[in-house]
Amino acid sequence: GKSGGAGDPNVLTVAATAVPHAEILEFIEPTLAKEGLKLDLKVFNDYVQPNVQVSEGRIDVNYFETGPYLEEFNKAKGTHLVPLAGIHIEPFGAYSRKWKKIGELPAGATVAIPNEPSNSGRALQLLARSGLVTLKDPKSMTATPKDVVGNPKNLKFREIEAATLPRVLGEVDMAMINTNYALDAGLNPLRDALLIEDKDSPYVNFVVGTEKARNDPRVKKLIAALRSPEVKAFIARKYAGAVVPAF
Amino acid sequence: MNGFFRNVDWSDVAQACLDTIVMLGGSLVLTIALGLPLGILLFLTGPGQPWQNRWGNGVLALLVNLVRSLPFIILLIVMIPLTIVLVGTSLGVAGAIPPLVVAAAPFFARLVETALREVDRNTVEAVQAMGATTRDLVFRALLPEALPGIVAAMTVTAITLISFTAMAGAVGAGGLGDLAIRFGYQRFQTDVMLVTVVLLLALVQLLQVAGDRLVRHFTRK
Amino acid sequence: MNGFFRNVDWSDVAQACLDTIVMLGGSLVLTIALGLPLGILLFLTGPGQPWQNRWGNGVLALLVNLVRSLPFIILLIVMIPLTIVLVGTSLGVAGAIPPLVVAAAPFFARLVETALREVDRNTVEAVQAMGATTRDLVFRALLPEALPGIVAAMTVTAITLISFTAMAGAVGAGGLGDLAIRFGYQRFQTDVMLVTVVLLLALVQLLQVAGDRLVRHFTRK
Amino acid sequence: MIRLEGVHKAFGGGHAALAGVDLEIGRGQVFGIIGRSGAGKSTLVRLLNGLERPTAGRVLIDGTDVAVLSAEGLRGLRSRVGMIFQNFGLLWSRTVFDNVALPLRIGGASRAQIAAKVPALLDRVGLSDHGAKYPAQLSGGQKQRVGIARALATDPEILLCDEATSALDPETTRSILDLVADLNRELGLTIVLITHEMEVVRQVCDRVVVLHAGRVVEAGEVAEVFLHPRAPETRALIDETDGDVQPLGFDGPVVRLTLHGQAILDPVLTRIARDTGTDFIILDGRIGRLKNTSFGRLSLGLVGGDTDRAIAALRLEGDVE
Amino acid sequence: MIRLEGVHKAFGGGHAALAGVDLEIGRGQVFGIIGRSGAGKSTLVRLLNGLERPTAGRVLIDGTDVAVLSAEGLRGLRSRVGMIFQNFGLLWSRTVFDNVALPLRIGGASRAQIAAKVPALLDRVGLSDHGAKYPAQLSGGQKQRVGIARALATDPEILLCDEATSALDPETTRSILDLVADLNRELGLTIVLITHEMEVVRQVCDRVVVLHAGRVVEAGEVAEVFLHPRAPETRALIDETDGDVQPLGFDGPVVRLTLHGQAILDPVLTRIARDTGTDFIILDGRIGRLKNTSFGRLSLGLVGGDTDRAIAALRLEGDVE
Ligand SMILES: Nc1ncnc2c1ncn2[C@@H]1O[C@H](COP(=O)(O)OP(=O)(O)OP(=O)(O)O)[C@@H](O)[C@H]1O
Ligand SMILES: Nc1ncnc2c1ncn2[C@@H]1O[C@H](COP(=O)(O)OP(=O)(O)OP(=O)(O)O)[C@@H](O)[C@H]1O
Ligand code: MET
Ligand SMILES: [Mg+2]
Ligand SMILES: [Mg+2]
Repeated sequence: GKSGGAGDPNVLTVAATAVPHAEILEFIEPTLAKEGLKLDLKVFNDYVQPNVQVSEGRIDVNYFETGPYLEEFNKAKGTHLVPLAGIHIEPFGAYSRKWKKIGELPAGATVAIPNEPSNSGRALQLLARSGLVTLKDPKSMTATPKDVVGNPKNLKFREIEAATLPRVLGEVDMAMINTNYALDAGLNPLRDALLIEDKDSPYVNFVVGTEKARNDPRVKKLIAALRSPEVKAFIARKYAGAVVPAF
Repeated sequence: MNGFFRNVDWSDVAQACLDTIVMLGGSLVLTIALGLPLGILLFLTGPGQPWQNRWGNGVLALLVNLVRSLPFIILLIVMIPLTIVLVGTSLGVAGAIPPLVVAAAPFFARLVETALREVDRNTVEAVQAMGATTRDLVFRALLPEALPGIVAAMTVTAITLISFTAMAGAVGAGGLGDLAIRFGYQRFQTDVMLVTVVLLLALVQLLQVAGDRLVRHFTRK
Repeated sequence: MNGFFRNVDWSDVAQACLDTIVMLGGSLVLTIALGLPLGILLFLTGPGQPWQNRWGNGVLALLVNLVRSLPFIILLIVMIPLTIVLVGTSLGVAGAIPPLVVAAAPFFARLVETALREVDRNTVEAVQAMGATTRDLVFRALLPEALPGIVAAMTVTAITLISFTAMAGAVGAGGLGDLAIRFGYQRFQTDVMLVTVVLLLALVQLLQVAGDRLVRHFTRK
Repeated sequence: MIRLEGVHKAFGGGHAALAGVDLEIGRGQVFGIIGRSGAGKSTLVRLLNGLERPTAGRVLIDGTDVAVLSAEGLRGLRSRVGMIFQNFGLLWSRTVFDNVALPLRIGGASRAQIAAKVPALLDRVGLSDHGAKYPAQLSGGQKQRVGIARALATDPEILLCDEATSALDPETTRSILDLVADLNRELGLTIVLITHEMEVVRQVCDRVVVLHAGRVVEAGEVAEVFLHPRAPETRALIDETDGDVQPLGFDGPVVRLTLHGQAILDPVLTRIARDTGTDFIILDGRIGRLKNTSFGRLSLGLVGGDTDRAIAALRLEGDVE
Repeated sequence: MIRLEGVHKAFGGGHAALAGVDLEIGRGQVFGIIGRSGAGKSTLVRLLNGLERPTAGRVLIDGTDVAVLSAEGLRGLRSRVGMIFQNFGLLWSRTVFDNVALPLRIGGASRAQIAAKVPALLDRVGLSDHGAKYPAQLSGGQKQRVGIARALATDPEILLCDEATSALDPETTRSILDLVADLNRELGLTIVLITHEMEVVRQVCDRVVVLHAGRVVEAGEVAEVFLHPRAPETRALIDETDGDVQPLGFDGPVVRLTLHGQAILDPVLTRIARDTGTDFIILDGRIGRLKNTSFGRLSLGLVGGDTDRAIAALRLEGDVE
């Protein structure tokens, strides 16, 4: 479809990032088709556009972002997007080639963290929770190394693009890596991670839309399909721990 | 889907090829349509040229430089409202074309300006001495004489556009470069990366060979 | 830190400026050092030229096209091992320079080739008739004669490099473009975006004006 | 028709290429400009169609100062002035045919007019076989002839020729000059002609001006200037001999005799020889035409007889030095 | 020294620029090449230093085929051959000084050698004041003189001149020819010279070849070719008259007389006039020098007396037509 917009009762436009969102959506596509709903999937490799498009009504809903990120976005852009349903968590971990345990990390070690706001905040949160640093605002989801107020080990931060992190792992003492990238790069989160988010992580990925979408029957169908046991099984099978269902 | 190319979804690759070609084709045509007049104007308003005009030239140059100084991703965003007005969407292949054109046209314009500056001054003078209007001068002398240089500039621009299309994935435009980034880079699927890179190389190679051949064909000197 | 520029951390901006300038300076010098010989070689091995060689030229062209067909981010990744060998790290400003050079050099080489093709055939012939070696021909005739075109090519390349540096943020190289993307774009801090874009524009404008002036200075025709 | 008043032209920095030139060229004249290399000839001619602007003084065409013309006015003037360039100034990207057609196209001629006119012009300059070639495929003289055909294409009122025949062989030169002379006669074309070939000036020019270091050192009717050159620069230019006054192997008295007009039809030498008993040896010289009069300039060696009377008799017929 | 054997040269597609040329040029000769525009003169000369390769036949310099030379060998040959180009071929980006210094630098001359040699060369071609200018700031003739100075810079053994003086005034031409003739005499420089100025051929050439449509139609000693041209193409080229055999206002019998060598020092006309009672009117013609002999070519009008006896007497002195 061209601009997809809300209108056709039998088509739902959904913006998503490729992994795992688009893959999960593709998995449920045949199910929805049987119910008479056609998914028009728009794959993005960027975290801003999907929200802009949804808030401007050119796309019905998106499925790519975490709650904290959405909040930050709404605040900054003055949009009123709402989380409609939490689907999964992509736990975030700390990896190293040089050190076996977090305790071995020496003073002055270099820690690579992602360079986009959502993930850099998330990386610092994980470090804070394990006591390595303290943050100016312990609740901030978008902290940057500038917000680190306590740093007993005098860690040095390098901000690197998330997908590059596994590739430069050998050059730093520790890298904070999204699980999907870790898995794709051949790291095993369960075995290799020095730190990893637990099930209480606030970083659940939501289906997001405008207030109007809340009662849209098409969206309801989508959410129902996403929160099905089939999807749960699919996630477990396909992502082997890198993605954890949140329903 | 086993063996070495197990990650490669060939229908995705085919779609990406198509997307790249559509984006390249669409944006190249428009880049030329926009950049050529802009380059001519930059040249004509420059010092010692028929429409010499410090202010006009300065403003044009500033605009061109402004666009060229914006990182492509920022240009993409800044342009969204304009893109929607122009093509009805800021998404997908259609939505990628306006920012691609805006990014590439000033670049092409600079190359055109350089090519026009190389035209033999004696030739230009002789045509002016015929009582040519600036329009005649441009269309009957400058452009034909600079044609090999302009074709070379088109080749460089086309190939640069291909590398821009890789970034157009940000608005969901797809294409080979985006496939390479999403699977090859973000998903560590070396096979997909290899396939896309080979296809991109083939496309670049094709453009370059065709461009070189045209340059040679138009070189009469 | 109040008022309109409340998000702007000026020391970050200063650092980003410095990073951009260091990346640009370092990579431009190396791009020229690498691209100029490559461009000359592309020209010399071309049809009808002194070192005419279908195979050699074909292989060079393929290499150049290969590098040009890789999306920059992929080049950045693919080059990591080489970058580490060359500069000891693939991170930060130092780690960004090798991929920047590898991305820009083939591009510059193509522009150099185009500029060399514009050199007056009569002049080249006259120098050959003096018994010039190809070395003499290149250094005493082709390069001086093509200098205005080559300087124009340097200007275009420098500005293109600036837009590449924005993408070098992927390896933590920083710079103005990266600041614009991370704060202005990803964090919606319009003030940061504005400041960085103005600074980028100033840099581009400076390069363009200096380049144009040099071109005019070297144009003796 | 064309008037220069106190024209100066200096190029940035250097000393002046033209340093105060006054001259007047009448309608329908063939006006020659001669002078040493670097004298300012090309600069002067380029002022006439506004390719250069004088640093001081005025260039008037039909009473209008070229410098004050609007862009439109300048185009109007240029469309009435054809120019043949010393360096050709052809379009490398166009065929010979298209090069010649260019001024016609600029002038708005129709396809049919071009198809009728261009082949005729190419024929006149002997390039009928070369219409489809590109300038880079032509010999030097062929390029020059393309420039000539191009300059004539729009039937200009004024033709500026900057060494238009310097790359041409004598035969081709002659045919080009005939062509130009015909146009001058038939259509009243005004021609300003720079040349280094004195033969060309003799054959086609009405008036001639001698430039030296940016100044006019001599000007006048061709016959007058060539037969009685006053400025030393003129003499140096038009001198036919190799510079030796005393030629090979003769060491008697030598006189230089200049004859013109009807005088030349008198058997001057043989008559005086018979009358005075002096024999004449023609050591060097030239007898020919100056546009439409005859002239002769001879170095004569005098042998025996009453040489004083012989010289006196020669003086009655022409100029003796 | 230079030998062409059955040389053909065709440019892609068109008919041949050279269609079977054989010729030989001896060491120390001044060898003229004349012919109409497009005859193939430039092409021929460009074969001699390998700028063009023949499509058939051989070009031998000192017995070596230019076509089989290695790149190194070709450079060696070229460093011994200076060339003055019809289109100058100067470097626009270099000053006049640096243009002239270029072949010296290429030849590996030292700074001191260059500083000594270039100013002397610029002086010889009258460009001392222009050393710091760029070619675009020069007049046509000045550019040509830069090309001349450049070609002479490395003291070549062979000098190829493609219309080297066509953009020069007669005075400058003469000084350049003197320079070239001196080099030929003093250093045994072999010179191959294309020109459209027959005067130049007369003054400096030993031998001359006439090209027409890619073929040699006449070749020989200059005096021989100029005094007794056999090919109609040669006649057309060297014909001094304006083409009219019957000049203005005379309608009696006319003969053409050609004299050369010592004959010219005889007072032929006046003696025969006295003997036969016939008066001679010189209608047209030229008396002058052919390198180191004198020659004359006159159209004579015969008036009264015994014209038959007069003609018979003329026949004893020279050639009569
Ligand atoms: N590169 C080329 N391609 C095709 N034809 C050419 C080329 N160069 C020369 N010719 C043709 O070859 C013929 C001989 O050219 P050449 O330059 O040798 O003539 P020329 O005798 O030097 O004439 P001129 O006195 O006008 O300089 C001409 O008819 C010309 O058109
Ligand atoms: N663009 C320029 N910049 C500086 N000096 C120039 C320029 N053009 C011409 N000159 C100088 O002005 C003088 C006159 O040049 P011009 O071309 O009028 O000479 P010319 O009489 O046509 O000579 P030629 O017979 O050699 O063509 C020369 O000394 C020349 O060097
Ligand atoms: N898929 C991402 C994650 O869970 C979402 C980031 S929020 C834009 O890490
Ligand atoms: Mg001139
Ligand atoms: Mg020639």
